[in-house]
Amino acid sequence: MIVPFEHLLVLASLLFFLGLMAVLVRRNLIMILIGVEIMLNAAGLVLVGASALWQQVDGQVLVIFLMALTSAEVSISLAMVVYLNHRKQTVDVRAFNELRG
Amino acid sequence: MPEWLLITLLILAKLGLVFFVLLTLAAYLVLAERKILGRMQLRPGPNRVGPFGLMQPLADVIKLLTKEDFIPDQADKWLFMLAPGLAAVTALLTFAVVPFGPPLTLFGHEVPLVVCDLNIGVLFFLGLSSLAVYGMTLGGWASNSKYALLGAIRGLSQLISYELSMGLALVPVVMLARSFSLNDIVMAQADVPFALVNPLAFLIFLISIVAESKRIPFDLPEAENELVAGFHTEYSGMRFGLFFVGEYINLIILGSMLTVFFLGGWMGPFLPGIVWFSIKVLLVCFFFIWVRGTLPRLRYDQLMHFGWKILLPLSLLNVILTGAFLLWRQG
Amino acid sequence: MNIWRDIKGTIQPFWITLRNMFRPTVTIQYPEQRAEISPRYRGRLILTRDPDGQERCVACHLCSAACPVDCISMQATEGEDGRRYAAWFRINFSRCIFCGLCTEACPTLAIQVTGDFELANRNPLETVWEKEELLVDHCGQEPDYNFYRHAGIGVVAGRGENPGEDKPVDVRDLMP
Amino acid sequence: MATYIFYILGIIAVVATAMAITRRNPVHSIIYLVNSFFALAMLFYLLGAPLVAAWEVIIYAGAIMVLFLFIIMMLELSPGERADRQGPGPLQWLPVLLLGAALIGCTLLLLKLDPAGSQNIPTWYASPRDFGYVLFHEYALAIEIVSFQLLFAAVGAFYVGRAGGRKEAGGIK
Repeated sequence: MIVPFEHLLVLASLLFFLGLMAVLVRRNLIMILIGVEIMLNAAGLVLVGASALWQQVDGQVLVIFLMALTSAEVSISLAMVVYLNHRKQTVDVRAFNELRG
Repeated sequence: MPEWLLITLLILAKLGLVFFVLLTLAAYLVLAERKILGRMQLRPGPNRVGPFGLMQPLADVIKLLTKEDFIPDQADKWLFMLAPGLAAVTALLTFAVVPFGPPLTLFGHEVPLVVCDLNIGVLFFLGLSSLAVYGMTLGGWASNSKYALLGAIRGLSQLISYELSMGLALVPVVMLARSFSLNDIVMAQADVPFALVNPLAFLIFLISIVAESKRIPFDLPEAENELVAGFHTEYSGMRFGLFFVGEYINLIILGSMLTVFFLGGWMGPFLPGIVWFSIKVLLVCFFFIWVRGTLPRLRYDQLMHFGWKILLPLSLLNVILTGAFLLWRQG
Repeated sequence: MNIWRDIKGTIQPFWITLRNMFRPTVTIQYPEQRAEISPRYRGRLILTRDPDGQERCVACHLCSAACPVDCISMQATEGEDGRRYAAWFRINFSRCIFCGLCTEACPTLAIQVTGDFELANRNPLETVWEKEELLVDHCGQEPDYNFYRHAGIGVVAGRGENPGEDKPVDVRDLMP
Repeated sequence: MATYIFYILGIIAVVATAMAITRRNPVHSIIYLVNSFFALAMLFYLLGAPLVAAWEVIIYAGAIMVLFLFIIMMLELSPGERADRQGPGPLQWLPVLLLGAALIGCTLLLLKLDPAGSQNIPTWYASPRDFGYVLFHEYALAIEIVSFQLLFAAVGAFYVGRAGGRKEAGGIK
């Protein structure tokens, strides 16, 4: 026995909301992406905890898929950040407030 | 004596032994490198301090310790101070999973000659070698100097590029040994070392670890004639010394990894296991120095081209071939 | 095949470096062993003397003009007997490149090179050598040459008394 | 023992993440975040997932965060000149903090309703062999899909990088 599952869920939700706050409040594109990473990690924590709770490996398998998807997402989005920085010489989201690039 | 105390003491003893041997070996590897490089260039190398220059490492350490610890004005102070330690610690930690001998019997206990036999030892090694990037990168960035930054960016992209082929070269090894534990991998090579079973993986891993150790011909991060000293341009005194020691410890670690994964670890006839292991590691270290004395530095685009367009596809192909071979052998 | 050439070019140097490792070193252990320098070696500069023990230098500034790095400086003055000499003479050996152009420029063969090359010093100011340190008590490489015996100036001997020199012409003699 | 380690690691993770999202300098926040990922990796190990723990370190700390660091360094946000110099002030933080508190409160209420929440997590360990068996037998199709997605991502990243690089000579490789 380690801890009640509740406590793990509380920890994961704390991390998730910290990531959400980073996405909402920060204006730096890179920091927003970091917030997304934090949220994904919190989801992974829940999956691993559930996998331990029911003693099934499936949760861990999902975390591996999560990581693969995250690395794909990050490579694309960071390439986009570089592209946007080339256009406007800034990574502040307020500079990208129009649909025409 | 209670059981747990004995085990703790044994682990501490092994830790101390590994730490002491690694640091001494790193110091003398510097001397050996200068000596061997000197002989290759028809000069004797350092021979002033002590007989045959054997006290040279001590003199170097005293010099580094007494030098001024200089921090640039606009530098990011904390990261600047943190980075060399990070570089040295990540290098030292990796040795925790390296088995350097067959299990010994002490006080009626079977003591495995490895600090910690993790069942995911290969992944531990890969994880720490991917963390080794941080010491270099943060040091280069925090210096706030253009040469250091350029060296750090170069080193970063070089290390993450060659880590891929290094990891993929280890996949056939894991497939052949059917385990992530380094001890099991050594045990699986009792008959034939994997270097003979899978020479392509051996070659790829060898080239990748030369690139990982940031040494000639892949020493782009600290290319002296382009970038002054690369990422550690602004470092002096013992902080520079930590980078330096970390680099040589890293060399020993990579050498012992090559030994464990491909050269049969401590397996060998007649001599005790530790002796075989040391001989193999020192031979690999000599090979590193030999490479440094022989090959010129690559250009940066050649480095990236080689890593991504030759080494990576080759290692992927090797994984597929090994898998097919194993399936065919099973029938 | 290009790739075979590349592989051969990568492997072959290993053999060469390994072979070199077992050849004898060419290093000279300097303070204990001395390098045998060539007799025509151009090392530290000296100011030599005449066979009769007088200074050769006439402070003509030709050496200082010839010097590519401007490391020679001097102040000319003249003695009672009409003999020119340098009041002070200074060579900055931390700038000197040991090219030997000053010795070629010297009309009196006063400034000459020696085989000495041990000029290293902890204090940079001590690499500036004054006349007293530069001046030696011998004639250097030209033991017989005495400038004033060929110059036609009555310093060493009266005018016209040097070997191979005609008596001075009395211009009034030729008056019709 | 494991219980205490869980709480310590949890506190480390939350504090490090909180520090990470409040730093002005992106490099500092990345360092804190790597710290938080280490704590998470150890939590994974504690929960019987050694492989996931190793991959957390290798992929998140070793690759993704390094990629972030690389981009920050390539965009020349050196210690002297920072990207958002002023950073969000307390006025920007306040509504977000209130929102976060409300969301956490809702989560806690929901957890109270769920009977599964009060179950204890047993000490359990998934060996790499079991893990690999399930991964390559039951999720073989998913692996194919994910590998295709990685391929698309590689092509996409290459395309975006090339289009961005065309403006300047040389560009990003």
